[in-house]
Amino acid sequence: MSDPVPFLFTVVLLSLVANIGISLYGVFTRPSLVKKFISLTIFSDTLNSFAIAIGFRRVIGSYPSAAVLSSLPREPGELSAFASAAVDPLPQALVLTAIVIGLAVFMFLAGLIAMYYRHYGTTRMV
Amino acid sequence: MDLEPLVSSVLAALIPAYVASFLLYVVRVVKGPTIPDRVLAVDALGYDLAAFMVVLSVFLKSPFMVVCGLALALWVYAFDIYVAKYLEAKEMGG
Amino acid sequence: MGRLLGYLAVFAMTYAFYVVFTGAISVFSLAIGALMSAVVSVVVKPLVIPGELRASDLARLAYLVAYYFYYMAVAEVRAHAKIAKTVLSRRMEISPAIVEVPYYVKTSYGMTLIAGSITNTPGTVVVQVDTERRLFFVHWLFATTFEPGKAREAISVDFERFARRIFG
Amino acid sequence: MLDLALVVAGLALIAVGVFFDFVGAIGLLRLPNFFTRLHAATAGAIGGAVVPMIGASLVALGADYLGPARFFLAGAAFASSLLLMILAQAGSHAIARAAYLSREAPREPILHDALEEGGGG
Amino acid sequence: MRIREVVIAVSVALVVLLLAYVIEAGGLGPIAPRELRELAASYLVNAYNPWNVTQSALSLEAVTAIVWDYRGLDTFFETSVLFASIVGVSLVFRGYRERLGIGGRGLSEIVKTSTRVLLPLILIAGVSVALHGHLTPGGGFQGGSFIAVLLVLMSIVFSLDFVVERGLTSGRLLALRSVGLIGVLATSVALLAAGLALGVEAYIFQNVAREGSELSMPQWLLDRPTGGTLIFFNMFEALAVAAGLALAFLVLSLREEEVREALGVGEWYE
Amino acid sequence: MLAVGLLPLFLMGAAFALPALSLVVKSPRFYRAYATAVSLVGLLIALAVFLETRGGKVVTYRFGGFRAPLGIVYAVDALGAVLGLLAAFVLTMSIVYSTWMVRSRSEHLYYTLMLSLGAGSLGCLYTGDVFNFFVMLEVLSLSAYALVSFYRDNPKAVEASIRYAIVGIVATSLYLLAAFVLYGSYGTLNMADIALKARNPAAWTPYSGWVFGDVALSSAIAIALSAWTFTFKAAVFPNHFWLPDANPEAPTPVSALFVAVIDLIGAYGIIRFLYTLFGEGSAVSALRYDILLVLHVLGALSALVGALLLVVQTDIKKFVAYSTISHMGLAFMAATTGTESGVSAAVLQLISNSLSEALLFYAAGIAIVAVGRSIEGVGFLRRSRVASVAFIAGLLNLFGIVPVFVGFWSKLFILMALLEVGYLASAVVLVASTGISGVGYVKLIRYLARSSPEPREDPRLRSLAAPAVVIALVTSALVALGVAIVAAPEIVKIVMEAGAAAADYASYVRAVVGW
Amino acid sequence: MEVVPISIAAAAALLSVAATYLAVRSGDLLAAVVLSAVQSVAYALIYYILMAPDIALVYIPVSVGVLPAVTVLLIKKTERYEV
Repeated sequence: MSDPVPFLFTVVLLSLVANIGISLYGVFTRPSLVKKFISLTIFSDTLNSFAIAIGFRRVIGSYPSAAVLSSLPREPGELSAFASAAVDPLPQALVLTAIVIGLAVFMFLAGLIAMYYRHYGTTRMV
Repeated sequence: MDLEPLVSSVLAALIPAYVASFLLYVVRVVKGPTIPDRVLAVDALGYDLAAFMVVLSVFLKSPFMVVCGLALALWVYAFDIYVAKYLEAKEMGG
Repeated sequence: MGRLLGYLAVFAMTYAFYVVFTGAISVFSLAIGALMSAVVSVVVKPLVIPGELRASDLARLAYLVAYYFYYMAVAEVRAHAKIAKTVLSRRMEISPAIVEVPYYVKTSYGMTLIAGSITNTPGTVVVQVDTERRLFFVHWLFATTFEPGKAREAISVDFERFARRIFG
Repeated sequence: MLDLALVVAGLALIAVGVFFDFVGAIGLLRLPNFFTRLHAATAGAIGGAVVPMIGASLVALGADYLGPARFFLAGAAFASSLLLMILAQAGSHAIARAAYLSREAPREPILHDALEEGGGG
Repeated sequence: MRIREVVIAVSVALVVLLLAYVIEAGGLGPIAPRELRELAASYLVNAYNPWNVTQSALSLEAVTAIVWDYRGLDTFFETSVLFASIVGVSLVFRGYRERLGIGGRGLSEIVKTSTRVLLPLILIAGVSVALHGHLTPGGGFQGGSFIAVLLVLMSIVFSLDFVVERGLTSGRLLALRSVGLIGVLATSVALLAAGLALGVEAYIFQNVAREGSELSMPQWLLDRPTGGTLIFFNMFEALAVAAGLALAFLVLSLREEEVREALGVGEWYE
Repeated sequence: MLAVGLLPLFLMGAAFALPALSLVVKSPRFYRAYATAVSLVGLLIALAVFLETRGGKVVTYRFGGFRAPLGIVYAVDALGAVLGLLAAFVLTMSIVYSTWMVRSRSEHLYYTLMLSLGAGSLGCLYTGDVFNFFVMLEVLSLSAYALVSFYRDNPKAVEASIRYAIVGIVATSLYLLAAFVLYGSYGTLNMADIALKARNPAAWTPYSGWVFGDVALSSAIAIALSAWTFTFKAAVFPNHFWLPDANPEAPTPVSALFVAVIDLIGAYGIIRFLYTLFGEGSAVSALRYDILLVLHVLGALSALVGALLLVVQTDIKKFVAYSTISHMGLAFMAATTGTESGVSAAVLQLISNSLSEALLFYAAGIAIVAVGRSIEGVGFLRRSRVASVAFIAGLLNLFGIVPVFVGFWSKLFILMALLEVGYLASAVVLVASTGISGVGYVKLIRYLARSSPEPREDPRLRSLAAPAVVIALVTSALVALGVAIVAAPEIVKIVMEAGAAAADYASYVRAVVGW
Repeated sequence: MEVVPISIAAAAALLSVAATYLAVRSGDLLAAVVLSAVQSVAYALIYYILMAPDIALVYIPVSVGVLPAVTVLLIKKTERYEV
């Protein structure tokens, strides 16, 4: 095998896909609401990691850089050099949004679960 | 003297050792047997991973990434405190 | 005056940390940092330094730097060597025990400095602290004595000397 | 020349950090109970994390190929190491105390338990 | 229930296999490609581009530029999801009042003192991450969540009583959060309002001069670019997020006595 | 056009301000007046947007002044505008109704969530960006979860909210995954850009360039994932369970929003994805008919299941929920015929369904306040002439055999659309579900004729002005629409325009990315 | 050059699968929280290696700082063992 990077990257992607499966299984089969909660957080994190993996790219000769200019550019040529070495910033921006949204939803869900326990005295829900 | 190859090659040799020790930490997380044991292992794993991130940012030549290490160290500590409070107190707000 | 000094101390600590943390070399960063450190120090001063502060207190903080070097160069090296030797030896010779270690500093910062130093050297961990009787309960991996006085000799006497100079 | 010295010293510190990572990990696996493992974890945190952070900061100061942002790296790494000194001890103490008070973790083997006898609250 | 579990397992496995197939067959493009999507390249080139200001956000950091400028609308509504969630939490726990004197000693003295020392350091780190959002990685949400976790940590280390006594009541947090949110809103329509007042064309979420609109936010502060609206967005977002998350956690961690007081106080059904 | 961009932002900004105002003003009257005023302004803006889109125009607004794939663009065609007007109307009606019905110590939080729900639904209908659609969907969903648990002292409300939330989070996350997959292969998130490149994979647009991966494969999986989300939102057969669970526990005006607005978003998403984005001649055209067929069968099943379960309900709110499921199934059947007339019929069905189900809730709400949720309680409505007339009108409209109501025409159009493509079995399903649900409607009318249990004392019953106004307005809207179809075919043109706009990807693309 | 970081990412991904599996299977919810923290840390490392510092910076506070706090709080308020 001449180039191991695609293989290793496939391992990353497939592990994430496996995580999607495991956590979804946890959401739908475990009876405890808290366990469902934990599984849901893992599920949404995994989707986000998936998007980040989509945005990765390789650069010939070195490792790609983050989508941050390290100093003020003095000529337009520096910008195209930057664009040819940096990873895709758009999935990162999307994932940032998605993480915050997930956090918001989970905060609210936690409040609901606490209230559920006060009413029923258990966290089981079939 | 050119420093870049020196740094890169030494770090490339050290990084697998780091990863190996992380895997050993994870063995303790999985084995338990008690919650404090697991938390302790996560704790050590988190701190070392923070240091590892700092080292990686030298290795990958991307200085801005170093902040992640600080963040990880801080919030692993917070995680510690949460579990400690859980074990110790009657209520989390108490 | 004492209160103002307290604010100044918090501001100095915050701003120093900020400058080191951001590696600030631009005027923009330095200016924003100064402004924000001022805001932060005003907000948190009552929590960080509840009482008043004298000018001589600030001078004593210089010892903290000296202590840092002593601690990293001597105490940590000694403790790390010992734990490494034990862990990597075939049969680990350990004698774990929880011993009482008295301390005599008065401020909570001094107490925390000692306790932190004890915990941060592998081989000793503060498990519980009794602030009324001024006792640490230290889990000691290589216990040689169970007597409080002697344990203090073995564990914390060096740290305490510095702590008394720094925080009183 | 100074650059080279800084880089070599930094790399040496990083190597020491790797060694203590191993010590911490093996100690965490081999030692018999939670309270003894605490010491191994401390070795992992101080020797394995604070020391390489200082090392990385030295390397960054010396390695001028990183550009002007290396001061950022060096400063942040050093600041992280300072913070870690505070965090590690507080975290270890908190979890040890919680484990002791909640009786979650077994204390044996232990030769002498002053806390049990002295009855510290 | 066995059948249900089997059905679930099979359908989950199907989804997983489908996804794996799409990845392997190149549905998302080649794995770990060498070239970049053209849109990403446009963002990277335009994020800081003083030679083409009408397409640029003037931010050194491309992610912050996308988050708050190119896709500012998304982020605005993301903030409002967080807002709705906090409103929802306080709706579920409505009628509560934080009370003092229920007790709680917090953790040990050593942890308390260490946290006291950490307090200004983490705060300034959070502020720095937020305000350098357009220069280095970070931004309003990152900085705000630093501060929020600090507040959470305080309420756990020192106990809720201590925090509330020092003035971190839910009323104040609500006010702080409102200031942040209204700041975000005001920043997003600032140039539109200016445009309407001056009678010229302007856009919602406008940052600097765009095609058809000459209005622009201040672009430089001392020797660094401010990214126009970005620095304001980051500042207000940090405030809103820190106060909002802390408020939600405060409400969630109310002690049982306090919650029971709020429950069953004769709200009308139906 | 500025109004398009401003509308969701305006509603959300008003929601931001309400908790802040609550620190200053403590009067519930003020909150009610504030929410009503805000929603009325929103309704006016939606009306302006609707008028602007007449004649097949696509109105766009570029946020931040960026061109299409670079920034987010709102693109409103006739379909989005009609449904947006409908959503804004029902939202306003529900808020006015709430000023009478909802009494709580935290009314400002209630109205805040109502306004953010409105902002979310209008944003969904107006947006021209796949990811922005997800964000708006989350705004909508989170407000909905919170509103279901509004009566948190009722254990069932909390349980229903948790069930709804857990499955809802999974559903919206799958849509998120679909958006990521679309970005991965198309390299763009703009709907118009995707629509163009799905038809013509060789197309090049400024900023986003060419497609990146295997378009056909990723489009197929994106459709599969998002269809799951949309059928969930629209409460279509295998994912219908949340509606009868969540709906009865929510406050009545919120239930009206559930059946009238959230369902609408699901159906809109399906139409938008399967006609505008991946319509005829697109990358998935080989698979498209299979997908349409599956959704068609699901719609038919849901029409039958809803109608069958409706008959046996004894809870008025569940009754209306199942009736919604049945009628949404019909709308799905029409929307998945693959023809423009089918989509037009679906739009008309959505309008008729939303208005009349909401009307049933508004009318029954009075009985629910007085007697309770039992189906026998509707007898109470005889005491209010407006309510009883409106209730009968709503039922007849849903039954759909009286030509004065729009419900008749929508079912007729659906039947014609089904026959046009030769789906005879589906036509039979339509007739059968109408017949079965008719049994239930007749049963309800008979309960209306009987006397109800003794009403309880409730201060709200002293003045019924607000609900009467709402009910009268919605009823007259229903009747006016029905009469207008007979008298002035103009109204049919609006619906036809909406259906045509859904399939007319070319002018959509031209308006947004200028291809 | 790029093999080293990517293989670390692969190791972290495999680790996260193990952690997720154990977290979902574990009957002790507190242990599940700890294991999901391991998963979070592994993801943070993946984000780091895939050059997403912004995401790492936002993910770590959210997923190691806030969500475990909320979950531990929930477990404290409800029950620790899944029946």
